[in-house]
Amino acid sequence: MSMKHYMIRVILPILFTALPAGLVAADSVRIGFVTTLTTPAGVIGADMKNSVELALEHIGNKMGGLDVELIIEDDGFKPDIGKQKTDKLVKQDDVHFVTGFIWSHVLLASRQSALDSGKFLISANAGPSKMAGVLCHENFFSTSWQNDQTPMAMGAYLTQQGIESLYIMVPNYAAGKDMLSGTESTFQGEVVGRDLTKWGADAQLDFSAELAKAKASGAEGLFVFYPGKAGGAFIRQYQQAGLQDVLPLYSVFTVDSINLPRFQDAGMSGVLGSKMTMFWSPDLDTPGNRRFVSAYLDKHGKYPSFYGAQSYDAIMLIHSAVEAVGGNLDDKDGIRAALKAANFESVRGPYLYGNNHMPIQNFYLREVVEDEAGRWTTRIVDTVFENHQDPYAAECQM
Amino acid sequence: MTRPLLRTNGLCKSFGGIVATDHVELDILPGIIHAIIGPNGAGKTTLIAQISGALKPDAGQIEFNGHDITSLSSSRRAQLGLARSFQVTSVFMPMTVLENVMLAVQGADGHSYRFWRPVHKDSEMLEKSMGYLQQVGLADRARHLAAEISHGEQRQLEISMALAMKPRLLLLDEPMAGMGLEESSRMIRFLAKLREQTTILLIEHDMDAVFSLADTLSVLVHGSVIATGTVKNIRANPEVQRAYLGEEHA
Amino acid sequence: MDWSLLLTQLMNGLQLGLLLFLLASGLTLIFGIMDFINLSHGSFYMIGAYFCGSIVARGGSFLVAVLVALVGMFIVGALIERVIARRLYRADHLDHVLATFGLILIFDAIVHIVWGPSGMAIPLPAILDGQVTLGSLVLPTYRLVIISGGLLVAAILSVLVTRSRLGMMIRAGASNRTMAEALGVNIHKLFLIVFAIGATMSGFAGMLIAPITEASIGMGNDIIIIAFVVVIVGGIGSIKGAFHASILIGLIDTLGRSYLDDLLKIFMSLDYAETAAPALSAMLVYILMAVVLAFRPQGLFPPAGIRA
Amino acid sequence: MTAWFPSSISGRCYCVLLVLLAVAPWIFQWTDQPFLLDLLSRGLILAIAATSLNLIMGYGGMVSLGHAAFIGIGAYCVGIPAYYDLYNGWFHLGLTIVVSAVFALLAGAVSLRTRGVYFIMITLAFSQMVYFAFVSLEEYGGDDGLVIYLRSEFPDFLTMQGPVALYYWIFATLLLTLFLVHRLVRARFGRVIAGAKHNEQRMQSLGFDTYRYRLTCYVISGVTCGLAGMLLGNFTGFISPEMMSWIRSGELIFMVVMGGSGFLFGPLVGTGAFVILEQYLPEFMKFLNPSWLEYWHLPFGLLLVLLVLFGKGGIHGMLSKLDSRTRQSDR
Repeated sequence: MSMKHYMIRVILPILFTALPAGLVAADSVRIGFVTTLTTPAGVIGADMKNSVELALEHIGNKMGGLDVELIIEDDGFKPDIGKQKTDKLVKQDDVHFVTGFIWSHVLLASRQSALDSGKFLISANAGPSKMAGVLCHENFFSTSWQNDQTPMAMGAYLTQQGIESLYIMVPNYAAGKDMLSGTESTFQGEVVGRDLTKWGADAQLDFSAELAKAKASGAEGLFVFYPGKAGGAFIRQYQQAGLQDVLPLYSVFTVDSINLPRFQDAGMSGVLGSKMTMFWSPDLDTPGNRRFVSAYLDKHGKYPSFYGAQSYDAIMLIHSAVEAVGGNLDDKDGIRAALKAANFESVRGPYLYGNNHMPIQNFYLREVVEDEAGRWTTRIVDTVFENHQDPYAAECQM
Repeated sequence: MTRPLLRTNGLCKSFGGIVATDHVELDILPGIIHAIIGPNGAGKTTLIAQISGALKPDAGQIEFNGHDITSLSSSRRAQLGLARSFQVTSVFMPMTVLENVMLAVQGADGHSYRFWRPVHKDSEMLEKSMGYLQQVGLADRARHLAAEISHGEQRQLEISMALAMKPRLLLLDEPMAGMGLEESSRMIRFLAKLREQTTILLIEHDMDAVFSLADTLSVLVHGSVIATGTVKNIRANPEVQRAYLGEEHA
Repeated sequence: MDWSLLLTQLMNGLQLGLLLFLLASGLTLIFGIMDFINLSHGSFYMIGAYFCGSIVARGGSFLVAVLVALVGMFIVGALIERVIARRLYRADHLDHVLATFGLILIFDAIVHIVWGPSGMAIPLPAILDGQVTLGSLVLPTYRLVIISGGLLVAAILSVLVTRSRLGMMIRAGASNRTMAEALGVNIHKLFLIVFAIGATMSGFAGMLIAPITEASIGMGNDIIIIAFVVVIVGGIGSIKGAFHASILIGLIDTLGRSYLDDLLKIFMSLDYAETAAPALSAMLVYILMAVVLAFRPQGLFPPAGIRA
Repeated sequence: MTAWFPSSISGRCYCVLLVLLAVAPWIFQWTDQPFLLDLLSRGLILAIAATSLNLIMGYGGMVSLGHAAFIGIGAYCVGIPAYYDLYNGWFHLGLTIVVSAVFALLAGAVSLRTRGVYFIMITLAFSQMVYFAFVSLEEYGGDDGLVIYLRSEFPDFLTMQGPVALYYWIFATLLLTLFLVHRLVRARFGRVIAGAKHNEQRMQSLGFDTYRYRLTCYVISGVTCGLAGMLLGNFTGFISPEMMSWIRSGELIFMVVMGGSGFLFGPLVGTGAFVILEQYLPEFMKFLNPSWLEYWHLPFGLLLVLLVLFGKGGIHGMLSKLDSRTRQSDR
């Protein structure tokens, strides 16, 4: 942003004498990206930001012949700030697409601001079930998944394997409960115990009590969902409690490319061989994914996470739509139809959008392994679901 | 015989192992100045605190005007007509002198659940408050912050606040503490006049003041009252001389 | 009832309690002696963890890392006292809250800049990473290390406070600052030492916990509120109170998490109990504090000389 | 002695400020800056909450680290009825007032047995309890929060629909709150509260049952803050427990202190400064260097520390220094 731009867009509005927003140049595609850059969750935002920037490099920062202007905003992990940033993107920067969003509550709070003003809203992670169901909208798309799908895949896999008893630990918040119910809906053995641990501002990171209970329960497997820094804390304690031999670990969204390098640095070998389900893996053999992962590895020296993969896809999806209308951003119907077609090289391979604009996609079983270069990563061992659609699609009146 | 305005009955209070008040029986008759004297640590302030309600006694009763007030809070007692001044000056420093007295007038008026009318537009209250300030000779200081006036003036303010409560019994805890000679004698003259308005229970170290003001004297030693009587009686009491005056003047 | 499980949970509660004590003891002294509310006390917890982690990452052994980091924490604490905290003692509590919240933001941002956003896992030497079997009880070795480390510091602190000259000054300062000054205690020096010791202990707690939970930005902000609860429940300025309250709250929190759902299932439906139990167990410590404050506002073990 | 048409510089500033706020929607419409109206709306809602906190904290010496709980309660009083398709605004308003008053009465009755730092901690405890209670209420979204599809419905002449109408609701509520506080602190009731802040024992000896007065004050403040929450629920169209975490209560304290605790316009000015910093400091960092965006907490924290060390009395205090004629009548 040049000094002049800065004057026009930042300082002058403060002085209440700004130029009308309509004067902002119309010859660029403006994309607003809302994520979390501060607070401990900033690590996720950083990975998403890296991936978005990579995507823009790959398309030469052009869409349909127009320059792309990316505006990144920090929601600070707070729903009302997320809404405020979205308002700013929509009303002041007059972006064409709003994307990003790690957290359900931030997306729910920002949803109306983006959609009411006729913008396209593309979630690169958050997927509250309401927005796949009753709150679905013609201009809302997702490049992620529904919370239930991944644990449902896990439950199905465990049933396939003949596991008869399972102990479940999840944090006590909406997503945690989704993971719990998702697993239980497809797992046909007995759930011998479940713990909902404290989450939020002073989340519980000491799981010794629960692990002791899990061990005492005599279950054949332990299913957990601990996103973010809780994941590291959990794995370490799982290992220290010496459970890897007696209570095999099955997880969702707990072990990822963000924390695996740290686990490796800390020698937490207990995580090697643990299994999880996911719609994607760095080793997934699709043209889009090969390009994304190898470029990311070259540039940042580590594997991208699924947050990054989804963010990369979000930009690529927008790219495909803008290309399809030849850069005519006023052709909303054309853009919408092109988005819905999802005609681009997704990192997950080709996929379809359901009526609710959630991807219909495969779910894989992945395992933590060491790659040829000695880096810990995940590798696909099996496909659990093929072209799986989320269970809320039926609730969507679209 | 006149009924006492205040009567304490077997009042006891101890802190840890230290007995501060030991079965104190006290009758304060209306219309007089009753002084309590005693060496340092005799338990005078503790006694005042129990009478005013700031401290709960361990045992015993306090009767005020024929009613048992032992279990009442200090604010209830104040509403019944028991006003006090503090040993350590405790006027409201960030407020003006006038505002200080106005608070006391408000207190005497009963409840203050009046949310709308600004007090500084309440001319009746302003007049009343100025009246009390005139009485103690602080009228010209009315608009000054309490923190700005001299220590002696603050003591006077303290008393005028107590008076604004229209008390039946005024508890004065060392009103002359920290005052200069001239200020003290002005205060003595003032208190002497007050006798016509209200009953006073006075705690004071300044013996000249006590002897010139008090109608009745009680001597407190180690938490118990060893003698009560007129100034003349007490001066002549050998036990008092031994226990108290001897110590003090040795 | 599974007795070995209960025993394990008791050990876990004890461990949490001891960690809380390491934080709360410094907090309560700083609070009691300087009358200073330090919200950023939890930042020392974070910095300690990162110091220790960095040294281990450069090939130091865990033990050496802890020792070096402890010295580092003392210096950081002393520095913060000299540069910022000292200027704030005379301000009111409101200003303390404001300024130390600002400090939290600053510390978090500095850690973000220096160590990046992704946190840091700290490997343990193999000897500490295993588990010990005591009869039917299997415990992670490192848990025992934390417990013994915490108890050791508690013991040292109690000897320091009750036996040494410094301890005498600390006690005098905690119960009556003016009197301590009158006794010829060099208040400035005392404040500096107390603050630095507090920072060191907070950092030590961070070093102990980091191999379990990883070092992460803002890790201290999660625990500082509970540490304040400990200080209040124990009585401001009281080391003994902080100790008892820490253990109490550690046990209540751990046992609440483990057994509250079973307890609730006795008199409500399963679904209801599973929803209510986590909420209630999260509230337990706050309920405890509210009850203590309502009935014993000066805390359970106020330091001698403070009368309510 | 009133602050409404003052002769002082700071007083005039505030008068101009209020006039500007009154015409702000026109200015923004004219300059085509709809986002600034959103920003201002949120700022004024927080200013109402901060003003309510100022009543107990600045005037009454009761520092609450749990005031955000009332914002949450007010917002859920819109959100939960809306969840059941009840959009009647009068019902929302009534419910907000009743629920905030009851919670303030219960929490206050216990909390006001303590003073000073103990009061800070016990108010924190109560707000944490409310926080965890709403986190566990899965029916109403739990941690994910609750979407409020439609705004509270009022008769046409009082409608909240549309950004400008909502803005004037907020502005009117703010004016009412400011006026209420202005009258309250100068009335007999307010004098008792002020007296109890400085010396509670003395007030008792003057016959005031200070506990009851403080409790009344706490309830008034709680209800006012609840109203701010009701407006926030309508403004955001969303409510989650995160909005009542202790950090949010802390932010309210900062707004009051930043502007000038115990001054009528302090919270308004402080909230303005806070919201502007929160929105434009990241922008500014991004402008300096695009990769510095994530470090904007650093200058923000520095500002807070410097404010405490050198900015006694907050922004109002600095304004007052300009103003040699300011007497302490604007207390």
